[in-house]
Amino acid sequence: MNLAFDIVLGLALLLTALGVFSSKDLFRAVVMFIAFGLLLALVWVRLDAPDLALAEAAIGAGLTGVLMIDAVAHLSANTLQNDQRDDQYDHSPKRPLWLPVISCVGLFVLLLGAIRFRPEASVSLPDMVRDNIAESGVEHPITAVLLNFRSYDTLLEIAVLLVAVVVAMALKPAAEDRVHQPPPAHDPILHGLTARLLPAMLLVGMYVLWAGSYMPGGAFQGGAILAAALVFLQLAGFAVDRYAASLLRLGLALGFLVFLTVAVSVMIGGRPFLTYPEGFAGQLIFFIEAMLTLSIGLILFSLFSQNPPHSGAVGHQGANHDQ
Amino acid sequence: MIYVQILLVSLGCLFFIVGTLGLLRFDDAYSRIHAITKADNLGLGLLVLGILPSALSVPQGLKLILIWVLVLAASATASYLIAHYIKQHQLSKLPHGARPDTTADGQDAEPDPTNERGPQ
Amino acid sequence: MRYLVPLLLSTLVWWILTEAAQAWVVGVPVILVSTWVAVRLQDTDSGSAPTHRLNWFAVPRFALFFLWQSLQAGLDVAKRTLKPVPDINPGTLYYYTSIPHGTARYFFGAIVGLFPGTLCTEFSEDTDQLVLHVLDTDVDIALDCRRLEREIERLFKLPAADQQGRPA
Amino acid sequence: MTSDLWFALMGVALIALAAFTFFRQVHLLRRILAFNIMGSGVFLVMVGMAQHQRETDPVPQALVLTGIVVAVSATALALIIFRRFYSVSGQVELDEYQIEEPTQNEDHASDTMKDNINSLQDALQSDDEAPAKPSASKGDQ
Repeated sequence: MNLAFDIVLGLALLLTALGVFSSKDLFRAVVMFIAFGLLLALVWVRLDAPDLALAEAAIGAGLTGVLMIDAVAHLSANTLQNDQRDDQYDHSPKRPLWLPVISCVGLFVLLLGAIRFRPEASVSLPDMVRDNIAESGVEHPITAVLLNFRSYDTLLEIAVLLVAVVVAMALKPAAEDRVHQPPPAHDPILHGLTARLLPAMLLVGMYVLWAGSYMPGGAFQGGAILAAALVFLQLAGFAVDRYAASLLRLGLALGFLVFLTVAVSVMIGGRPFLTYPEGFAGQLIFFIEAMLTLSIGLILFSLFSQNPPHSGAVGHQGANHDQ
Repeated sequence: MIYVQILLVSLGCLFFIVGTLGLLRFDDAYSRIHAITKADNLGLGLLVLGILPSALSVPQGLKLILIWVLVLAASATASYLIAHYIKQHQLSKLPHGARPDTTADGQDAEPDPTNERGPQ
Repeated sequence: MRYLVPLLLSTLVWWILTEAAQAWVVGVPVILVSTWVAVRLQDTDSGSAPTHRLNWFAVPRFALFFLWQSLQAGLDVAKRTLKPVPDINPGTLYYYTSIPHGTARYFFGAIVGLFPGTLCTEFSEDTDQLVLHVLDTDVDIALDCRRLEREIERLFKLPAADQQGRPA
Repeated sequence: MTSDLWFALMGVALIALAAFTFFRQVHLLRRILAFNIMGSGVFLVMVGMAQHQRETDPVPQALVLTGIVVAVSATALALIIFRRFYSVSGQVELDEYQIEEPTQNEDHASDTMKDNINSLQDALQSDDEAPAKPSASKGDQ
């Protein structure tokens, strides 16, 4: 019964992906992509990975979807004024088909072979996690892996995010290019709802962060919710940009700096890099996670808001492309 | 009690299916929004009501209700935003399939006295 | 007073979310920040439109009314969908509202989409006219909207309006 | 056949399909979409294979969690670069695909690449001067 459900779910996932690939209209492809993200979140639930489901729904479907829709809107807002380019978008050049087909089939077969003839694992990672979780300072295994057993990954990840934002800022159009921006769309209903629900979003984000020590949740999911709240603020027409210059840069670096400071400062006591002193691991991890949440939220938001402005307003002009 | 719960949850799921069916069967965008918002709202309400007796504590029950209220607020606003967007860009008719009757086709026939102030 | 209601609401939401886990070390700062944000956003919000205060004692009554109406709305849509030929007769209704400009009217515009057969599509800031999309033009939707208006007036402590609406 | 294996196989299929689209499509936005789906396929394989015939494994899950966040930042960055590219060149595809007939000539290919880089550099430098066509139309609100 469960397997039957999983098979249907997997096929639906595959069909949605096919929809993304084959749809003629770009806007439709993006909508299919969002549906794909939501189905994938369901798949994570079926794979016993609620953390991934949370992150996928918030980041994979939500944030990526918003980014893509915004990009499509940008494209078609500019296309409407350059009609002569319109025919260019969906045409594939006459290139030989056999090359992609061969490489794609080859990849498929190789991957299947890799799955079929995989080596047996010599150590059992779940057992190791279970044996050591008492010392990690948190109760939720995934948080323990992220912030304690494999905290290098997380530290480097934050560094990657930071680099992404720095590049994004560097690519920002010059200031005089942006003065002629129309004021953001001000829809009273969206505005009012955002003003009233934003505190709830904050609370939920912080709750998810807090919950990460005991159950599914943590800095990544909390940060995604924070970023979503900020994106909402901007879409609803609140002038978040005003605080961008001063607050954002501080917030952006905060997570990385705090993480690095904690990692290095334990070396004074003669410990290896990135270990926590006994007894304080729980508190330190929570502190780092709180800073990471703030940092991830701000980074993801600024990756959204650093986008060059497009001439249309916030409206999703991609729908004009519908045929 | 458990049978009542099963009944409520099944009814809730049924309403979700009906909402999706409406989305597929109706052929102008506004009516589709009608179908999906109202049926899903009721469906989620019934689901929450069905799960409520199984809540372990008072805050857990309240959490379920909170989820419903938040979804309501979001779907009410989203339905308005989509409808408003369609209205502004005159996308009310979907490209394929004619409407079953054209008697009440007021959108385009009547002049709109309000000035078209959009987010443009 | 301005801080009290957001503070209480934030505390309640946090208590519900953590399921009474006594997580106040984290909770208190979070609640304070969210209260501050709520007040700040309300200040920004009341730029042009007047803000109407909610009458908290009228909330239960409105909730019951809303529950009943959403049941009706769901059943109505289900009935129309499941007919062999979808039984809809969509059209546009130009509706003159008696609710004064401000929060209450925005609330009306948003929530009318959850009531049987109505959906707000256009909102004018200057006139009292709303454009509603109705699922069935044969039903007297205007009457239902009047009822909703009266309930909202009660919810927001507005003086009862004397002006009669006239649907186009 | 367990669910985990099934989803891992779906991941394999997604990777292959996305790779095909990635090679086939020239529109950069579609390539970004395909790239994202390919990433999701990789995540599915990672978690599915680790849990196949074994218990729930937090380590690959944590890695994938990291991966999801990195993927969204990469996508965001790609989109920003795409928009920049679009606003300076007015194109949604890279130039190398607009040559009339595909040629196997090594030198020619590298020349095109150089041209591309040069034109992109020029475009980026000419930033503060006259903006290109699409961004010039920004004023016509």
